[in-house]
Amino acid sequence: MSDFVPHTESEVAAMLAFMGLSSVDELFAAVPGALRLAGGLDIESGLSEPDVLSRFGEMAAANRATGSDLVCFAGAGAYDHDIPAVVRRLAFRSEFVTAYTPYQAEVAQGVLQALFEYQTLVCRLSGLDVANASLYDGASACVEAINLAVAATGNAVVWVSQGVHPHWREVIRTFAAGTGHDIREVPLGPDGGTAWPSEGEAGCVLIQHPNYLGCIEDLVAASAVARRAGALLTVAADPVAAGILRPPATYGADVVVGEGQPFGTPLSFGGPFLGTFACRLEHVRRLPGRLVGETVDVDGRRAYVTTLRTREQDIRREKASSNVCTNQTLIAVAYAVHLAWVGTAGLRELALRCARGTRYARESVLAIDGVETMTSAPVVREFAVRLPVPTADVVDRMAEQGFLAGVPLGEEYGANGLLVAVTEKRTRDEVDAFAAALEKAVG
Amino acid sequence: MSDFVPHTESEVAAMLAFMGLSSVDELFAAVPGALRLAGGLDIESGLSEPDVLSRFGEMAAANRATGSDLVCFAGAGAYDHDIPAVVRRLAFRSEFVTAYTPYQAEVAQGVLQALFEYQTLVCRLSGLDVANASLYDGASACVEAINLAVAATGNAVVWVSQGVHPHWREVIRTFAAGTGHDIREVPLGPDGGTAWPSEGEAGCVLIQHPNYLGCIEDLVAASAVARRAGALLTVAADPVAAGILRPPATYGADVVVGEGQPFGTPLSFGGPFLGTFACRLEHVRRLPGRLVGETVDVDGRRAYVTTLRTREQDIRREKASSNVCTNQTLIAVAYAVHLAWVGTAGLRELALRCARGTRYARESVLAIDGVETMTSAPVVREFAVRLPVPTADVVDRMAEQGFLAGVPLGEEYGANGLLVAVTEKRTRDEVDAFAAALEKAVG
Amino acid sequence: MTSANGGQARSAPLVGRDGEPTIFELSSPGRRAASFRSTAMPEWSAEELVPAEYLQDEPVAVAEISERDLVGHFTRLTHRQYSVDLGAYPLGSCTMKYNPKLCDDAVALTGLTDVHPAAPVALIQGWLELLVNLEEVLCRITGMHAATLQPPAGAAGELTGLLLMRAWHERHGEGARRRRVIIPDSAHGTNPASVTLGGYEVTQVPSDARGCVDVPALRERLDGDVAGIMLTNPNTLGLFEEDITEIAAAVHEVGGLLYYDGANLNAILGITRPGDMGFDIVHMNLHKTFAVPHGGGGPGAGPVAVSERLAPFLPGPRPAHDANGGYGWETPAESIGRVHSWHGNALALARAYAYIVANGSDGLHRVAEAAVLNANWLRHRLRGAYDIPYDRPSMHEFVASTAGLRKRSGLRASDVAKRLLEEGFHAPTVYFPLIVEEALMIEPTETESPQTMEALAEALITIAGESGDEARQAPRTTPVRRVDEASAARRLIPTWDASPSAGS
Amino acid sequence: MTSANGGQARSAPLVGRDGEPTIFELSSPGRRAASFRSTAMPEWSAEELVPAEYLQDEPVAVAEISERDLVGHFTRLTHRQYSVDLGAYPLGSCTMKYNPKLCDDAVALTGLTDVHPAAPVALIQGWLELLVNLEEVLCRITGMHAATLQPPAGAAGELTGLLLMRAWHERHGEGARRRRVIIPDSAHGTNPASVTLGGYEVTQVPSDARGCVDVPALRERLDGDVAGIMLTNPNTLGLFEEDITEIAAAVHEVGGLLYYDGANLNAILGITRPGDMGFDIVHMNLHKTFAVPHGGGGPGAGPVAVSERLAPFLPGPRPAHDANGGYGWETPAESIGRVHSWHGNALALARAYAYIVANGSDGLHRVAEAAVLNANWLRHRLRGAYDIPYDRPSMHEFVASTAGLRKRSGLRASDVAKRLLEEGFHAPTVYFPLIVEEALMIEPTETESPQTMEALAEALITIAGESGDEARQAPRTTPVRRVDEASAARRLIPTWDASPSAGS
Ligand SMILES: Cc1ncc(COP(=O)(O)O)c(C=O)c1O
Ligand SMILES: Cc1ncc(COP(=O)(O)O)c(C=O)c1O
Repeated sequence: MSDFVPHTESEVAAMLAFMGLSSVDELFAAVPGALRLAGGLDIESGLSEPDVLSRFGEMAAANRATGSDLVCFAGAGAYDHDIPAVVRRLAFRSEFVTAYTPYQAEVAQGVLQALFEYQTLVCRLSGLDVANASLYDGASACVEAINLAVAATGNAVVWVSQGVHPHWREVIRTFAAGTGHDIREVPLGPDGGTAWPSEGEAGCVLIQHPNYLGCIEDLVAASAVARRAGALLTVAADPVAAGILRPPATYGADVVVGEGQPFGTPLSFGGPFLGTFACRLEHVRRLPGRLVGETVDVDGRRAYVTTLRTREQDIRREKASSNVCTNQTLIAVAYAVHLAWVGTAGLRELALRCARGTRYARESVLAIDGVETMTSAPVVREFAVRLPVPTADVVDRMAEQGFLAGVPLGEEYGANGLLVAVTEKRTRDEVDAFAAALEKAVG
Repeated sequence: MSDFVPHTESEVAAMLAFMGLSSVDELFAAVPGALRLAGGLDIESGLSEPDVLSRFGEMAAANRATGSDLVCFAGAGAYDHDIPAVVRRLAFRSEFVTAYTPYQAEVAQGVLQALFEYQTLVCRLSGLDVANASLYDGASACVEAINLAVAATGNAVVWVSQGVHPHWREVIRTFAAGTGHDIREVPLGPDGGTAWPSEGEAGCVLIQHPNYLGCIEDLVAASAVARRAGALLTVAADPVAAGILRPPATYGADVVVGEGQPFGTPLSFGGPFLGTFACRLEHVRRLPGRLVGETVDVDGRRAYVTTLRTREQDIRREKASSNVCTNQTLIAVAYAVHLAWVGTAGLRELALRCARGTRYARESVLAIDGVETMTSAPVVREFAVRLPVPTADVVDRMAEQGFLAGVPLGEEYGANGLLVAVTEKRTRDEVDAFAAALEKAVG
Repeated sequence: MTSANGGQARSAPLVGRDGEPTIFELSSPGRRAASFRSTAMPEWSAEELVPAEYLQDEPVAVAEISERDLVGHFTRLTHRQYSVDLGAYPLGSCTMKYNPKLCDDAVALTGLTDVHPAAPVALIQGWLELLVNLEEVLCRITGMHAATLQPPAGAAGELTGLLLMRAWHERHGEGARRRRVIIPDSAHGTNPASVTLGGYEVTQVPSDARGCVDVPALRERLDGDVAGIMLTNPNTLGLFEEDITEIAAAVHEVGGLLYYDGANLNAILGITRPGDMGFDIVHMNLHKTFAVPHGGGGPGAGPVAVSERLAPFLPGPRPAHDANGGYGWETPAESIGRVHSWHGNALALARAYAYIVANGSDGLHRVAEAAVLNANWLRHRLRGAYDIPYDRPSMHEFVASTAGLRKRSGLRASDVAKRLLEEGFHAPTVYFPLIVEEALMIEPTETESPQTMEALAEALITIAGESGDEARQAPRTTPVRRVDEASAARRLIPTWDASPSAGS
Repeated sequence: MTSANGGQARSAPLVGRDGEPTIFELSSPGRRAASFRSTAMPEWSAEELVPAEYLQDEPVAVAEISERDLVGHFTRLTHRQYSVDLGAYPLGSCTMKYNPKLCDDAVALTGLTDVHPAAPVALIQGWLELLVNLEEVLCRITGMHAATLQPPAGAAGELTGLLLMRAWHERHGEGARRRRVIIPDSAHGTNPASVTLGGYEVTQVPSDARGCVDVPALRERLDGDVAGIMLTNPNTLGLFEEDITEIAAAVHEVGGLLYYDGANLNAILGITRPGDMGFDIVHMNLHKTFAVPHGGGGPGAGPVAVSERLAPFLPGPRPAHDANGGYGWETPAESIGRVHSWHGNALALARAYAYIVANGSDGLHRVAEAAVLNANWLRHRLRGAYDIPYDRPSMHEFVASTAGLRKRSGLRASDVAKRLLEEGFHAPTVYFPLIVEEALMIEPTETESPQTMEALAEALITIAGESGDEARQAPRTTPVRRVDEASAARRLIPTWDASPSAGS
């Protein structure tokens, strides 16, 4: 078995002797005999390193990973982007990986500065003033945004666009059972954009942009709706689309959240991902999670430290702005490394490349007999089509042809819907082959 | 294309202006026009990172790597041992990877101490006093050992056992063309051990232990031969076998070299590997390559530095003990990490596990009709057998069955010889399947 | 602004004490690192792809930095960061044990990393098997019936557990009546915060003189409006709640449920199980007990295991065996719904599974013994030098205090923390639990050797013996010295672009 | 001996200035990290496997250390090590450019790393293709006809080249007659050392006032017993040998061959080619020009390219196209034989190929231009502060000198080197080439930005302006201060087990 306990028998004996004890067992005297586990844990005994690795190798082999023999056209909140080598080499250096939350700033400037740069990047993409040091994922970022908006407005009514990822909406409903927020879903219109109610009041208006069906939303309208309803406008925005679209803040968004996976994180079977969260400065005291700020040390040197900690649960306890403690720091660092590598011109190019591939693929797919579009609003990395046959079967058939064809849409969007994502990774040849295979699969 | 040059056009212009120049081309004025390359290099233009990686992915896919679908029984100087995860994670940290030779000791204590520990380990395995900071590979270590021995004895006659790896012997002959050393090969006896000449004088006696055919050599005899011939005894010893065999120095070896690949380095298509080199202290001034020594800094703190540099080419020029400058430091660090992880008890266990698998496999293989042993001397990780049919064909057929069956022996060892290696990585099931497949392949 | 240079290493403590410029300061207009795959796609312009009104007027400024400078920058930052791989990290309640490197390799396989979370079940059998196996071993370790792996951290696990509690009571028509959740005054801050988000009121129960739940006081607070109690056992003082069986009975009597905060299971692995103590709901921090590295603050994983009666309420979909020997997804009958975008922090879950498989029943038992041995040995060793408010056999950690030293030499817990950094150790957790003044919460973990324990003890004893001036000056050897937290809050600078504003 | 502790980080400059114990001091009897694969093999004892007389009496002491302490130890050592990834490394003649991380990934593929060097050709087509392609691009870059990839480093390449020279002359019945090889006084130390090992005598030719080969002096030395000449162009002063064509003609006239030390090709990529200059043999350091990282001293790769007439003598076997569109091995008719155990430093060769493919013709040309631009800009910038013995347009590097400063303030080249470390830069190469007194050989490389160049210039100018005392004290900020090289040689301690002995 692998053994990570350094103590040799004689060392254990010496330590016990120092305490006047004769067996380790005596240390557990406080555990009532009735509660002592007889015969130890009922699990396998330990394996050597190579044995563990071969077992994991077998499980990995039982999956079909995306790649040249399973070309990925699936997205729906988990995208197959190229990740530069620098991300692994830098973000996963052991100092970042094996550090705890930066409680002792003097020896944590590495993580603190990386987070400070991450916060700055998240703010620049959203156009807002302040961002936290990360949340769990897109869904949890939406939940925290709702909590902030309701607290800020004092109105528990939450309008959630049906264009928000179905899983995120489900998570929102799950946690609303605790907060008692009144979650009301707002349907999409025929073009694929949200069709807002013409009246009523709310504390929060939540919209995804581009939305789940890939459509660019009309944020001018959403913003007007939010103002009229007295709600904070919360936009779940995609960081890649930020390369060509106007920043949400320019439309008056109060809170901008997002799923940060496209930068720095592989598909990873869905986690760990990254919840990005930014808001206007006026809401900073309600900001969930950690915040890193710039300051100075006693010698006046520039330094970084977690700040406004009185919001947090370890100090504020039941009155905390949120219960988040451990977040996704390492994923945030990977996001910062990847985004900085992409750079200003690169981000625009990346977004453009996604949009080009998406348009090319959409036209190729819609040219197939019986395949119909589901939306008319502009798309940039993903699009929804309705197939003439059940989607799940098509996806299975396409897998045999070497394609992860996309993500089947739920019934709420009507029958046989398929969501297809095209990142900068997809070549023209791959898209042509994909369209050809799809034509067979639906025929 | 990938671009690692940071200079923007305006920055280039500013730098040129500072020099009073208007074009970069002017900087190359010293290159005669007739020598200027018209039209630039006749190679492809640059590729992006993902394009480079997919091209390498294709080349990698055109190889058949060892693993579960090509179980490796090939050795012959390149062995398939398990390498613990710590090796990559530690030895390949970028501070080790991207440092130069430690010319400025004050900022190179990391590499220097790692090498000092490596030297200590090499000395412990050989039983000798001093080891250098690495040489290129097993072959170059033999060449340098011969050069040292000839210089020390003043006798250019070199007796090289036929049990020394054929490639190493070839390299020895190649370089002897320059040094003029008189290389004489000594044949193996029927048992697989070296049959030394009963008389004559020599400057160097070189033997591999265990030898190319896997046999433990009689170092008592070899040592007597060397003494009688007035030669230095040079042993090319295997670091894994050192876990159970007596250290060569206990037999009176003056120089112990070796191929260090088994610790820390994957098969790597043969390189970079590691030449280990140790000798008696009396020969230290003839030691080839770099040597790290312990010393103190001006404050009396323990520190490490490359020492006895006057042996080296950058100072001694044509009178240097060797021309080696760049060595295999990083591979030496990997060796130290792996060996330290294996540890004292582990090294013995590792050697035992290899010997057990080797015996089990040898018995299974010799049970096959028509397969005969080639040696009778004891073996610990490798053994030679004679097949009833041409070896190359058998190896090809075995590859189809998912085995890298071994390394065909050259004609000098007679027809149809196959060298089979069994490391601690091989399971009983694998060996059973191997023997079954071999039975078919030779039948 | 002329840009800073990215090739000077003076911010690396190896050679200097300067600050490190930000990637924004290192940017130079027009410089770039990125290169993109050649795809042969038509090169439509932005205008051809997206209606003008949606297009940005100017590119978002991100950074303009060469790959070389990017690498230099982040490499230097790592030299300004303490970590387990550099030295001991006796941070109480955080279980900063060594994270075996084999787990890094186990989860680096593309067969795990490059799998889409929405892929059809036929393509993800390996992942489903892994998650089903992990759920099972976690249940065996905790003595529970079923678990959800979705919660991405401990706090998320707590809230999930409280929503399970709520679902249970609602299912039994008591949703409105059960308003309170009881929490000891020694509880971790996430507990009360989660209770609030779960829609409950916090009722605090004091600890008794021995540092355990004051059972009589608890009984007074027990009533029909109590939804349940959240306990940590061993509690945050590192003490085992000896009366746990009695407590469980009392809570169950009034129809409440018992929630076990299992963030730190290190001390009880193979020794005792929450299920056997009578708990209904247990969350675990795989990023503590099960060696998922902390990543500077995350990601972690906070699975929640429950007793049989609560299983029908678990979040879904859950990985499960299917009819024909394979694996599939299954959503419990009365599921409270998803608590994560996908299936939880999958790669973190896989890491923990690798750790559990590598250690096995024998190894995990050794972990518990050595963790408890180190903690108790150090507690003994520090006697006399520090106050030990509850000086009796502790589990994986114990709490010391500088209350006495503060009176004598003015030495505060925070001073000890800063001074200890100079000695090459990370600081313990300070000022927690709140019921101990000037608390130093020390958790050595099992992976630190007796020699390291001795060195840590000597360092702490030396510090206690000093006048206190060194400590107040400390740290003097770090890249920056004590940072001004007050001004960070007063003059808030949350981004590199921000002009200072009144944070508070 | 009671063992040292492995969990205290005081040797990491982040927190302290202590030394780091060795793995031997960190060992504790009976402690271990290793675990081995379960194989179900019969558990024969050593005695059953090997005759007693061969068995060791006691296990070889290696180390007895936990994985946690092993990780702590080597991680702390990396914090005590300067590297390109931390900062600029203007070490002349070493071309310490940034090593792109994509090359790490390219050669980490198991399809490259887990391939046995003796596997049948059918199983290694990918490797053979890679090597054939690399040989071809290297020939195109140098203007040569064929190459061997076997030499594992530059010096090995030199010796290989000299043996090719010898084979050539012997083939033409002049083996005995050709005894001398001419080398400039500015040559790198490996050149003369290799000449000796090649069985030749060194004849040194002086440099002229312009820093180039003194052509008249060369002519005097040319004769029928000259086997050839070894030149570096640009030479080690960073100057291009403008008379190279004339030199080539003169050497060829007497039947000698021209050897090109191409360790540093950075300046001529896409600008000019040794083949066009008339060279017969060229070695390259892929670990310089082609970004194979130096690994703290190696491994590298030193391929040797030759003109058509020398191709038949190249080491074998060589990777080659086979008859039916695939690849195989081929041994040249009059091969001098192998110079490596296998096929050279394969993974280093693959790295270099990845670098070349990523840059391409356009990128490599940009490399040369920026490398030369940085060097010349810095030379201009340092004028006045330092002597520039040969102050004319240089190639990728140039040589400055503190000869004048030494007279004024006693500042030596080595003092500048140590003082520069404090400024966050690695030192230039000092005291080489030997023909310049107090030489500072500076090679900025193309991957350092103009901002870094400016910072480096300012640091060097500041140092030149100082009294010299700071420099003599320097370095003061590093983990250890100036080390005593003299005593290291006088009291030799080559291993941790050694008791000091008289080294010299
Ligand atoms: C006792 C206890 N409970 C709960 C938590 C919260 O866990 P997390 O930080 O993963 O949300 C922690 C860790 O911070 C803890 O120590
Ligand atoms: C000009 C020159 N020639 C030859 C060499 C020797 O190369 P290597 O160190 O790879 O043996 C070097 C590098 O040290 C060099 O700079």
